[in-house]
Amino acid sequence: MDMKVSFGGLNLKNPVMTASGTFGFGLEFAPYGDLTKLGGIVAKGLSLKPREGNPMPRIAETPCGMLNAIGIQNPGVEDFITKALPALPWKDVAVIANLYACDAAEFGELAGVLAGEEGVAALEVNVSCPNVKEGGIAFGQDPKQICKVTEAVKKNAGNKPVIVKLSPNVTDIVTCARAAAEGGADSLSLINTLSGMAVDIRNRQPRIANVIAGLSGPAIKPVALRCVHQVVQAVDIPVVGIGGIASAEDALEFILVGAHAIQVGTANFLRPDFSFDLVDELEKLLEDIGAESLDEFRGSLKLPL
Amino acid sequence: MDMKVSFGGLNLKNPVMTASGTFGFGLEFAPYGDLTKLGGIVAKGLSLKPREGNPMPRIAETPCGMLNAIGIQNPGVEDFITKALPALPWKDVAVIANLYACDAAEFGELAGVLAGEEGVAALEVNVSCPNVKEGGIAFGQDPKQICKVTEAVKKNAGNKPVIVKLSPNVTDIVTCARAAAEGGADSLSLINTLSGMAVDIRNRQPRIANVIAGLSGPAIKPVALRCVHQVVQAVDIPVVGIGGIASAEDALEFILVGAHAIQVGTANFLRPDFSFDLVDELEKLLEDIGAESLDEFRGSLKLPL
Amino acid sequence: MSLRNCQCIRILDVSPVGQLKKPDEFFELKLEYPNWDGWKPGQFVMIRPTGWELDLLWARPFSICSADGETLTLFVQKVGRGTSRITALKPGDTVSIWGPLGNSFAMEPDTPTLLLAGGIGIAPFRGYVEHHSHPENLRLFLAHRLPLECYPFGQLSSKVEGLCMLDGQPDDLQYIIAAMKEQIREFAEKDGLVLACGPTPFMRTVQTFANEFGVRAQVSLENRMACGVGACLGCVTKDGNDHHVQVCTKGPVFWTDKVKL
Amino acid sequence: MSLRNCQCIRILDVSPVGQLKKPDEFFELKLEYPNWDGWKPGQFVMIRPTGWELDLLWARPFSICSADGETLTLFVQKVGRGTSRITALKPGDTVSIWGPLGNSFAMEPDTPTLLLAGGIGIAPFRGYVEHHSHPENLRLFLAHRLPLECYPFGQLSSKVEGLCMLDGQPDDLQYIIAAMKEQIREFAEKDGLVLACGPTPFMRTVQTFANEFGVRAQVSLENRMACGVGACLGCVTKDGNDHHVQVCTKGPVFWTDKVKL
Ligand SMILES: Cc1cc2nc3c(=O)[nH]c(=O)nc-3n(C[C@H](O)[C@H](O)[C@H](O)COP(=O)(O)OP(=O)(O)OC[C@H]3O[C@@H](n4cnc5c(N)ncnc54)[C@H](O)[C@@H]3O)c2cc1C
Ligand SMILES: Cc1cc2nc3c(=O)[nH]c(=O)nc-3n(C[C@H](O)[C@H](O)[C@H](O)COP(=O)(O)OP(=O)(O)OC[C@H]3O[C@@H](n4cnc5c(N)ncnc54)[C@H](O)[C@@H]3O)c2cc1C
Ligand SMILES: Cc1cc2nc3c(=O)[nH]c(=O)nc-3n(C[C@H](O)[C@H](O)[C@H](O)COP(=O)(O)O)c2cc1C
Ligand SMILES: Cc1cc2nc3c(=O)[nH]c(=O)nc-3n(C[C@H](O)[C@H](O)[C@H](O)COP(=O)(O)O)c2cc1C
Ligand code: FES
Ligand code: FES
Repeated sequence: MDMKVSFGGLNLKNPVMTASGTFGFGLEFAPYGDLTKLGGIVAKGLSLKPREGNPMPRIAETPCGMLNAIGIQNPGVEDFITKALPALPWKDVAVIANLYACDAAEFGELAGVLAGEEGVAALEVNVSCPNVKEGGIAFGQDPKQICKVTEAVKKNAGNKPVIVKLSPNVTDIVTCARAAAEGGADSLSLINTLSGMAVDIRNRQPRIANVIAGLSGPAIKPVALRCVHQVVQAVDIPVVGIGGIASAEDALEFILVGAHAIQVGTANFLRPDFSFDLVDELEKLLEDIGAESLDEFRGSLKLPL
Repeated sequence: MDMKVSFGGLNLKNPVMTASGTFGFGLEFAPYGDLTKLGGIVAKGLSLKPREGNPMPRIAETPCGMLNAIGIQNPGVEDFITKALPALPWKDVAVIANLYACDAAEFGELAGVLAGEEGVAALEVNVSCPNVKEGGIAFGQDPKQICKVTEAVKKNAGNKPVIVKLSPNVTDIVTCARAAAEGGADSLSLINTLSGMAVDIRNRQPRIANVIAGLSGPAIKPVALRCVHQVVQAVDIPVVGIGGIASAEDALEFILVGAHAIQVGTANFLRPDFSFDLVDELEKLLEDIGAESLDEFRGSLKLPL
Repeated sequence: MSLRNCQCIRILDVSPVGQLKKPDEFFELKLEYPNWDGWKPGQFVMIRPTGWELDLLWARPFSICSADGETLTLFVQKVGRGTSRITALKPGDTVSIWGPLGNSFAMEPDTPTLLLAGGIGIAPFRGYVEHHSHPENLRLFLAHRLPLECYPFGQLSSKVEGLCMLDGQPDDLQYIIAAMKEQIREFAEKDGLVLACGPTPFMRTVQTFANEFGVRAQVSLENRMACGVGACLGCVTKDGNDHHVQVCTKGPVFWTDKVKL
Repeated sequence: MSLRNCQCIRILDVSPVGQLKKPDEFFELKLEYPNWDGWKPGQFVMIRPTGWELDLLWARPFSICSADGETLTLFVQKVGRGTSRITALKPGDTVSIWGPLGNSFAMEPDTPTLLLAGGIGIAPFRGYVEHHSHPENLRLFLAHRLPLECYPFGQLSSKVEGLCMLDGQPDDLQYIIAAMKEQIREFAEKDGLVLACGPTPFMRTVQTFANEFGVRAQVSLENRMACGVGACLGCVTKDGNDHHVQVCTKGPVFWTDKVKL
């Protein structure tokens, strides 16, 4: 079956992408599979300046999920451009940069730095980071800010497609999606992590130094599917589905509600070859359930009248 | 250890309550344990008039959780008062009515009907029901409405304590909690279910006829803990913790962040005697971890400076 | 009323049935007999293996197939994650079990009674036949997709008149329906009783013919269940007055004129 | 560089160690040897049993204890949910395994080398001793909480000079620390090498004394890990310049002057 997919200025050889922060810069997974087999690689979050991230502990396991508060530890965008990017097989797999900043101007500047990089297929804008204390939450949860940031990125992105990544920690995800569309986003990706917490009753401390952290993994899949469904129904630009995908069936669920592509996050920790295998499994399952084509299947959910 | 707890006008013999909609009217569980062993029983949601609820299918299993869209099927408040309530051992266990309505006036009326019932220990106000299409979502997610509803219930509740039950499907749960406090709530209970969805890739249909449903169970525990933590830190009235409790350790986590009591929901489906056993296990675990008393342990979470 | 407390009991044996053709779809589960003071054919149990971690939350409902004072026998078809794990249990493993739950099939020893089973729907009829004082008044009709040896049909057809039809080819279904219609008509004429258990479409067909011929008939429903005790309202069906009623407590057996399918 | 692909391999044997006193805390796991072209003592593997459902998402890291071309041996202490399930595996069960991961302990055959193990921290030293060409230059010091027979101490002390101290009573710890200090001082004086593996407080103590006596020393860290490949940044520690570095790829072994604990 033809698994190619084109949307929002991206042409992918299949709908399987890896989610930011869960696949490093991609190179970490090269010993476990052929990176060029993937539809796309979203690199870990990048900021203008290097960031040390949050104090430890940063991760905790939860029922069918995990919490993380990494705090966008990264070597800065320049380091990415000079070191990781040249080492990646970007001619044969879409490499997408994930942008993190704390105001619109900084986002614009980041986009400007990446706009000229041939190896970067698109920019994904993380307006949601729920991990970082310094204003992260409020700003990704405010439609006006989302629109402003999207505009700022779009203005400096040159011809790079812009994907805006939405947070589920909002009363109304559709309003946020509309705000990104209004700001000129070429596509949307959702969801980022849910805001959560874990504590240890024995030492009476939070299990994560940052106290509040981001919940990901299969536990959040129903929330993610609902968000994607609501946004697809309401907004015209294409959507990339993220959240708890841990099997080919999960991936197809997102495509069924209308996602053009999907991103695998936490499941990369189940096995480092998970995403590579998923590419094959997805095609096989589509055939098994009798779908005519990816296009025919996408968004074919039958809703009650 | 003394497990008694008093808060917001309620005196419970222990902090273990059962959550609305997961324990029927209580009587369904009488063959599996001594109802008077529990700290409290929150009866299934009641409306003024009988309701047939949503079409089938109404429930689906998800990773470490479940979705439900029952739609507050119930025989109406009068039927509860004449049939279930007299059959319950309300002299020996706090029976709490859970109120469902779609506007403030109707909530007030419901409260008025129950205010005179000796067997009712308190009223819990479900301002959040994310299952029901008819305006349910918007209204529980709007702090102004929450305040208005709380006032309306409080006005008619006589001397019955009023617990307002909050939805996690909001950008800022603290604002909602403040609104309820402002409206006169004696305590808060949280969380209700997360808004979620599931689909079947084979028949291409939603797994729940209502399409969007409420996610509950262990999967949501990190979100619930975070919400309780945020509300306890910001609001002065007592809080009842709900969400994914499936062990004594889970229950103590909520108490550690500051909850006065907890409610068991989905875990009642693990085994019908779950909540009864939890009462004993809770006391034992508190002793095992060296807590001096329930009061000493409650809210003793050590936060980083 | 029988005790319905929740117990933790041990698995005695899990063995595949009808190995030859399809080795791992049907299983007979033998468990320690829970401390019950009785049960009736048509009733069911909820089972959740101890040590299931939390990613399958719910117990699963199964008809009581047969039981003596020592052993409880269930008949389980592997269809998904839950039944896969249940049929992989080993002797000595334990399960939480609550039951017997629900109502039971009408039992009128002197009335000619037709038992209609669709596949795994045969499970409760094993107990029914064993409990019946006049098995000569019973006729069992089984529509089966897999080879007959996969079902406990032999055990029953030695005691009662047994008919079976294979639902193997696409065309088979229409013949099965026609034969079922004939059977139902026959029992209507002798003022008999019709009892049916199987997938919902099968139950609908039974209902249609029962109405057509005016025979007293009961169907057992297999709705998905979370609690099994009437509390969650996840398993409801519509009764004759279009009211939602719990299949787990008002059923699983319903008179065909008192249920909308 | 050795192959680090992810494989699905079979468990050969799981057996409790030191049954007598505490029958089920320490286990020796034997697995099929994965298709590796080599490994070094101090490296580790990530293991996730196939068929773990999703309620334990992460694999678990374990030091490579020993391996020949046929068998990989791990030494596992049961401390929580993951290790409970791993130690309950049966021969024939399969696990996903990726490795060998991380760096390894310095190996200087002619340098007097002190191996400091805190409890389960003895695991990597079994491979270290087996790989060492001059075991007469090695001394192993084990601080143990359980009876000695629970640890693979006997296997090692037959090859190298072995010391051990029981950490059983509240007072014991101060004597252990004093003895450790003495040992580290001795190896500092002969310009030796100190290698340590154990709980973080133990590593901190080693670091303090190594600094005090100016001896070259390495510690192996046991931070919680999700990916094991350097991607998630969940396992970081601070290096000498206060930068966060991944324990799984920059470690697990660190020179004591290049890490903040
Ligand atoms: C009162 C009652 C008695 C039953 N008696 C028996 C019995 O004796 N033997 C037996 O093998 N089974 C019996 N069942 C059905 C059995 O409970 C289901 O097959 C089982 O719950 C499936 O669980 P699973 O996790 O394997 O399947 P899932 O993974 O949950 O589902 C697999 C597939 O089966 C369908 N399915 C799952 N559960 C049900 C259900 N309850 N009803 C209809 N379709 C379902 C799903 O839609 C899906 O297509 C009975 C059900 C009820 C309500
Ligand atoms: C490089 C490396 C090598 C290791 N080698 C071995 C080995 O050879 N043998 C062995 O038995 N163990 C080893 N460990 C530790 C082992 O990975 C943990 O004990 C295991 O992951 C615990 O999992 P659990 O689910 O049983 O415990 P959990 O339920 O996750 O936790 C139980 C308790 O143990 C603590 N804990 C859990 N994981 C860790 C961890 N990674 N570090 C410190 N504390 C933890 C928790 O805080 C909790 O108190 C190693 C760890 C690392 C990082
Ligand atoms: C350890 C970790 C780090 C993450 N870092 C980032 C990040 O830097 N930028 C970002 O946009 N999302 C980040 N995320 C969110 C994921 O990209 C993804 O949106 C989320 O985990 C939900 O998908 P999942 O359930 O498949 O993991 C991170 C997630 C995890 C688990
Ligand atoms: C089947 C079901 C029905 C519910 N019905 C109600 C209800 O009528 N009123 C209400 O306030 N909450 C209702 N809830 C929400 C629960 O009371 C509880 O807030 C939620 O399930 C989270 O807790 P848990 O994770 O322990 O289940 C229902 C939940 C379930 C699973
Ligand atoms: S299964 Fe819960 S009401 Fe029937
Ligand atoms: S465990 Fe993921 S970076 Fe080390």
